[in-house]
Amino acid sequence: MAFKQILANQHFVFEDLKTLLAKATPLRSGDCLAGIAATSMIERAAAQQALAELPLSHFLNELVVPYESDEVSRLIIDSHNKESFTPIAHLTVGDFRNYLLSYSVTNKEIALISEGLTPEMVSAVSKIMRIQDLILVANKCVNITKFRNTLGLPGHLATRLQPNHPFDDAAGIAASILDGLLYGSGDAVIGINPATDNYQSIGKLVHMLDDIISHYAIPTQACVLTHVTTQIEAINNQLPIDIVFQSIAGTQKANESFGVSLSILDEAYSAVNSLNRGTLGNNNMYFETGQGSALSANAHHDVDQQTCEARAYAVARRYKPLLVNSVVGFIGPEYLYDGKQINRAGLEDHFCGKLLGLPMGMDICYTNHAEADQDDMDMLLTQLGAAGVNFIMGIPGSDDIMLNYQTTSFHDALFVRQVMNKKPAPEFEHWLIKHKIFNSQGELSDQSHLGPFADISHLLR
Amino acid sequence: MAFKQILANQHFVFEDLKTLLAKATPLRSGDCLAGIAATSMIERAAAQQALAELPLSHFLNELVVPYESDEVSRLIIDSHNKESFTPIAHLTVGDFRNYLLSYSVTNKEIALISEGLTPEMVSAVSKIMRIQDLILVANKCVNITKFRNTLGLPGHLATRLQPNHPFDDAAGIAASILDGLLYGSGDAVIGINPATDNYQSIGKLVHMLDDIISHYAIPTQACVLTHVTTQIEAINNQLPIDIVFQSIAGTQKANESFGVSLSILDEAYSAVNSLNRGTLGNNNMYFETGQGSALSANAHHDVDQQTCEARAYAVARRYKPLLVNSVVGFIGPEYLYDGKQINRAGLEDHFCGKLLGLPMGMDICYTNHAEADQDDMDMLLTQLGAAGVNFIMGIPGSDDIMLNYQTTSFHDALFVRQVMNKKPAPEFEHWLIKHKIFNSQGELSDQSHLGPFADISHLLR
Amino acid sequence: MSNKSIKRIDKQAFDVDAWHKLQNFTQARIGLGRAGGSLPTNAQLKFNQDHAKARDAVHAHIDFDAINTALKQQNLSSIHLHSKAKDRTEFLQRPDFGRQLNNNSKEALLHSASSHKKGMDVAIALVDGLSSVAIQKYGCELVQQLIFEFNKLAYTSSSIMLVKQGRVAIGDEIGEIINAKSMVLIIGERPGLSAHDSLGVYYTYNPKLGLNDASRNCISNIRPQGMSIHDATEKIIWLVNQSFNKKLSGVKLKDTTETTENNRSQHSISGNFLLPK
Amino acid sequence: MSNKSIKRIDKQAFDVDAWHKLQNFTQARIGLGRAGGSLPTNAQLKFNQDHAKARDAVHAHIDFDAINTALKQQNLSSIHLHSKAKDRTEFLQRPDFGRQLNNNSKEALLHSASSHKKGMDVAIALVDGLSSVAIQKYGCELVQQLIFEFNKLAYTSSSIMLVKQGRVAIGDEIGEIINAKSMVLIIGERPGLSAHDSLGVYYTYNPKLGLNDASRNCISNIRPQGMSIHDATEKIIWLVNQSFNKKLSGVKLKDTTETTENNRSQHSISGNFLLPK
Ligand code: B12
Ligand code: B12
Repeated sequence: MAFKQILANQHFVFEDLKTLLAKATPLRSGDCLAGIAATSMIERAAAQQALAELPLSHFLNELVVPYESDEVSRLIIDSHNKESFTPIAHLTVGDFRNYLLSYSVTNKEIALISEGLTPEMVSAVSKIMRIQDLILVANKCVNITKFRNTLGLPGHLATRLQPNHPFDDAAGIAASILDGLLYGSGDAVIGINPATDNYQSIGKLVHMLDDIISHYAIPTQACVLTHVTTQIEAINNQLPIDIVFQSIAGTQKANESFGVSLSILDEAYSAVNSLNRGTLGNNNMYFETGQGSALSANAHHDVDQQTCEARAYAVARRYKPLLVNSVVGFIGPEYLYDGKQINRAGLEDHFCGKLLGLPMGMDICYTNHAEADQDDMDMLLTQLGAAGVNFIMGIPGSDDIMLNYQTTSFHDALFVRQVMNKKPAPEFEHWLIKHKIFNSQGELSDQSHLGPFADISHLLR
Repeated sequence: MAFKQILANQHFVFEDLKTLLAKATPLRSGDCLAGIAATSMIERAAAQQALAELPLSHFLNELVVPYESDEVSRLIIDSHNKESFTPIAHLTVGDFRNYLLSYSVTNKEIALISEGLTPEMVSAVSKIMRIQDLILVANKCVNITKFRNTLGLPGHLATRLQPNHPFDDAAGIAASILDGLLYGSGDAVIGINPATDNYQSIGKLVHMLDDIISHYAIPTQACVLTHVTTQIEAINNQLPIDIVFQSIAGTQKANESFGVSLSILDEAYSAVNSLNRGTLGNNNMYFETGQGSALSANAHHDVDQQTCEARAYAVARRYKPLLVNSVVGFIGPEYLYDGKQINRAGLEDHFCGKLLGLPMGMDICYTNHAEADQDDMDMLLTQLGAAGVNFIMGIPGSDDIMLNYQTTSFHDALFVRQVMNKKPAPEFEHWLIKHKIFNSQGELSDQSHLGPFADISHLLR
Repeated sequence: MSNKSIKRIDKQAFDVDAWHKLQNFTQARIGLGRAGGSLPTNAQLKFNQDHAKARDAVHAHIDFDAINTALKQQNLSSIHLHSKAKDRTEFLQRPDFGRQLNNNSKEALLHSASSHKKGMDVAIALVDGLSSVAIQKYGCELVQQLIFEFNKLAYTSSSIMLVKQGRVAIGDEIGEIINAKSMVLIIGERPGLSAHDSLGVYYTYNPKLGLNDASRNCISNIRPQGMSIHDATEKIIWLVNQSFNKKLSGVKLKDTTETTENNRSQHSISGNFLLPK
Repeated sequence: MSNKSIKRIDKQAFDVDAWHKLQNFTQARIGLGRAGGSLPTNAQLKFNQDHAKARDAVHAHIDFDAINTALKQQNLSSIHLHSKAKDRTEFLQRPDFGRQLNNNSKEALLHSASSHKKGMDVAIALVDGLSSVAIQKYGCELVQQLIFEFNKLAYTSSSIMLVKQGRVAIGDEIGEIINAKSMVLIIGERPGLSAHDSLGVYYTYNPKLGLNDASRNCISNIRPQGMSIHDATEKIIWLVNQSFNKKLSGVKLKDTTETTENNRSQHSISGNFLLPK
């Protein structure tokens, strides 16, 4: 369907829904690269107006990627909950924004409609929202998940401890884990990106994390972020895998370029469910996403990168994951040019994921080829803190020496916790306080900080 | 004195303190325009290293603008409190940053050293701070002031209601005031920028504000932001002036281009003190500042614009003002090019002012010739909320139809209050609740919102 | 999960302000309503649209030839001048260039000045500044009314200086070169979200290089929804008269004229309606 | 106010971590200490300096002539190729251009291919990617070791393709044109804050236009502080052998080789020292 809009004496025609969505998107390099972005501010404003006037029900009739040729589209339509949609079926995108902002709409109301929302609806409404709206509404959403601890409670902020090492050296990884734990990091997960995909060395890492968590009785979970098929194999071989990770994208073709499909993910899900290693709950999948991956694989079908991203969340929610995060500035400037675009994208991703019911965290990050720096990260960090993000990354000194990018450090997490009065996951916080890593105010203790590692203190001199 | 630094096999020499400060400043267009900015990231990093190693005491020996030729320099040196400085006299700029960030340093410790700090020291330490540091430390500072209400209490956020009109039409101004009050705005001050400097019409505005505040018994104060000499004249003619306003800058020459000097400000201060119209306290001056004004008047003496700005705060603190704010993005892109530069500058200004003991607010704003938009303002707003800013502006729909720029709206203030749980000045909040404008949760009431204006409701149909 | 309990949501979930009719009394964005405490969608979209337009206005080009022609029809001569800023991008980044004439313009002006050595009482300049639109729309009319009054009062005046990519302080250089006793510089104010066609007038007695803003007076917001051209003309004439008397302009020259009630509304409400009459 | 009560502040107001010696076991920025909960000044400044350097590394230019000369000394021929991205700026903004040969290169390659119609077992490419420095430093050595092994195993190999402004997928086009059975593409990984000289190898069996990353294998972090060139060579050879057996590469080809304890530390601590042995 074509959409028409007149603005500032100019006539605009947007030939179909995906064009309208793309033109309504705030400026970003990836959509320019794809040749689908608005070419002037006026055109963008016209598209936003037309989008705001579109009824939400339209999104059920016009798909951005055909049902026939894309399993993600099929998933979106087939899993759409009509009953949840009913209360908002008559609203336009613009009305929906007003609705979400209303005082009377709280987490309860949002949870009731969440399954009635498609990724495209959520993406659409985010495009007519300012950053403050993205913060305010996301902050209403409370999406709690559990494995060995409780994540996503209001007033809490968790971190993924990411102790990567360029050749997966056990001592090097152990050193980073110790550093992280002593800085109060690791409640979301201790998650290693292995440098190699060698099955043996993956297995060693799986065991190593399991040993550490059990030995120190840390109320958290482990993950080794190799390809999902390798993790399936590991589970089949009885390796102690807590949660299964995979990078996912918003179109079938993009997922294929990652070597995955819904059936592979289904297989992984049932494999990990069979292990049943969670003590408090059984959310046991972990997904990473990020704007640009579909376009990068030439698998975007002329859909804007943010809508592709929201579609990835439809994939994620099928598996009731423990953790989902966008790795927002990870790929590079060709998709998100600078700090401003990274900031906006990060808040959009967080908002869309939360609205779709996901336990959203964020990898607040940038690469050295992007126009961004630590100040940009501090901005996004502060805003996501205000928006109630479930978890962020924790890396020694912000520097991932294997993936070659900068994300949030252990210190960064302490900053948000201090300024915004946020606590770690309660079970983990209890562990930190018990081991005198944190004092009761959530500050690092003054004393020698060796906490549970006092036994090995002779090694550290 | 010249400063040397080696970095990445390059030798850098910074010929004097003002050069070192300029080169250490995060990138901004104004310093590039002045030809004093670092020309590479490496040079900037080298300057920051050298600056961090500089003892604070050096700043008392080398001035950026000569004592002999500049009354602001004289003010800085002559009012320096040696006793307050003693405890930190042996620290370098880098140590000082660590000190400020320490858990043990709270508002109490900062207040004790504040008078020992010069603007240049404060500017220097801000240059080696990330945004999160600027937020964290500013948030420690509590600078409370009083006139008819209490401003700057932790957990509170006030607004200046700014009902400007392009020809100072009383009905137009009244309409904006009504709108603002019914949105809970106006506790910092109801402050009009008059379109004209005609003495008669200034007088009318002064009376109009006084009448409204008395008639509705609003616990707030009024200000008409004409030139200070006009306000002195008005006070001499017994006009009911609450607080006196003036734009100020950081060098004598820049202030001269504004038609002011310390002696004129002294005169204004003693004039307004004589009126003694405050009920809770007697802070009765209001200053606005902003990076770039000295350079714009070619009065910057090759000092970077942020250091010039901090020097303006030395002028301000002489008068124990009720309100001080930088109008951060007001002048244009030649001084702060885009949202990123505006964000950083806003947080620097707020930090420097707070550290120097001032009741800092912020005019979070941009012009239409700058590369910025509402998203940038939302970012700064959220960060300043986290940093504990004393007050922000409140304007109908963010659009100042007389000054031609965009600042925060009444709605924006409600956003921060809602998401960060901030309250208006207590006396004003009490008034809002009494008139059922706010309910007890600080939300706007559901009913018809005419509150105290019910009497004139027939006019509004 | 059963959603039986969920009701259809009221489309007007957001509140309209009871006083939105007051919008008639000001261009300010009052009575916008709210969704929770936030701006409702309509107002937000309108804002974005106006921002897009205002951004365009900054970059609009001025057609000084058309102005020249219009002035000629009133027997007014004009001189085309250009600042050192070569285009809009440079103008925005280099205000210092906008304050100086480029070499060609300077020479042309020196040349023309040497033929009128005595100078004149008032120089008049139309400068694009940040809003070409404002100068294009109202520049000629203001000049015309001014010249009419100057003639009545027997002030001699200059050719109209048409300055491209100029800032306020460029009037100092121009005034000094042509030996003007005073300078009435009419400039496009920066475009606002609602008003992108506003004129400002900066008046300087005895203009010369090196002055600062403390020695000027300003009349601003000249446009249909702000100060009328008629009122602006009156104020300028007052300034010229006063400054010639006191031999100065700027902070020390205060506008103390009586104001008439500036009531333009055709509505029942006027003045400070918040108080009982 | 009397400040008598204020004591001089301890210069070491910030804490040093008791475990900072563990820095010997990883390049990761551990044991940085803290001021309150924040990064101490030294660590922060160091970070800024490293960021400045990493930004420079992205823009460093590659000297393929030097590489060419070095290869010649080992009797290895090479071909200079260039992607469609004309310079660094375009390379960064247009990854699609980085994935395609420009017309000249394509023609040159077609020409050279037509003279070796049979193709070869393995094509080898050195591609600047995001780190010229990495290719410049270690590219030749890796190629040399590979060729040595290929010769031993009697795999035929191509001239070395030296590709400027290239991305991983450009190997598909090259491989298809020269009719290679497999492609070993050695590329500069994006520069990190600590490691700006890291090589990645992307291996594709039966390279041809239109493949995606699921059909490649990757070996990454090849640099002195990461995987050694020796280990990388072994892995590549394993991949080539396996892929020629299974007639595929990518997700379905899993590296199942036994690993030897990769212990390089000369220190008392090794392995997972957090647990009792
Ligand atoms: C950027 C990146 C990505 C991006 C790629 C998108 C893009 N446009 O750049 C995204 C986020 C999509 C990604 C995804 C994955 N990646 Co990756 N990625 C990287 C990273 C950080 C940088 C690569 C680089 O600099 N390339 C050089 C530039 C110049 O080339 P380019 O043409 O611009 O980039 C291409 C390649 O990077 C390729 N690519 C990226 N990752 C992978 C992984 C594999 C197995 C393959 C074959 C190709 C590939 O995709 C890009 C577009 O074609 C490296 C780490 C490192 N230090 O190098 C890891 C790395 C290569 N990725 C890795 C992995 C495991 C994955 C995933 C399989 C994770 C998962 N479980 O899903 C997925 C899926 C990969 C796939 N088959 O497509 C591993 C590979 C380990 C190994 N030895 O096999 C690495 C080494 C990181 C790690 N140790 O975890 N990745
Ligand atoms: C930008 C601005 C400023 C900036 C100027 C710096 C800069 N580089 O631009 C700053 C913040 C420093 C400023 C300060 C003040 N300003 Co002012 N400013 C403006 C504004 C918003 C836009 C001007 C514009 O578009 N100029 C056009 C561009 C193209 O010219 P420009 O060469 O780039 O800019 C020059 C002029 O704007 C000039 N200027 C700016 N303000 C003033 C005020 C006076 C009285 C004079 C003579 C000159 C002047 O300074 C600039 C550099 O030379 C106008 C409002 C409007 N709608 O126009 C108010 C306005 C002109 N300012 C006003 C006032 C009152 C002041 C102050 C006196 C406030 C105070 N109490 O201290 C001070 C000091 C002015 C002085 N003598 O220097 C009034 C003037 C009222 C009147 N009729 O006299 C206006 C109309 C706003 C208002 N109603 O409050 N201002």
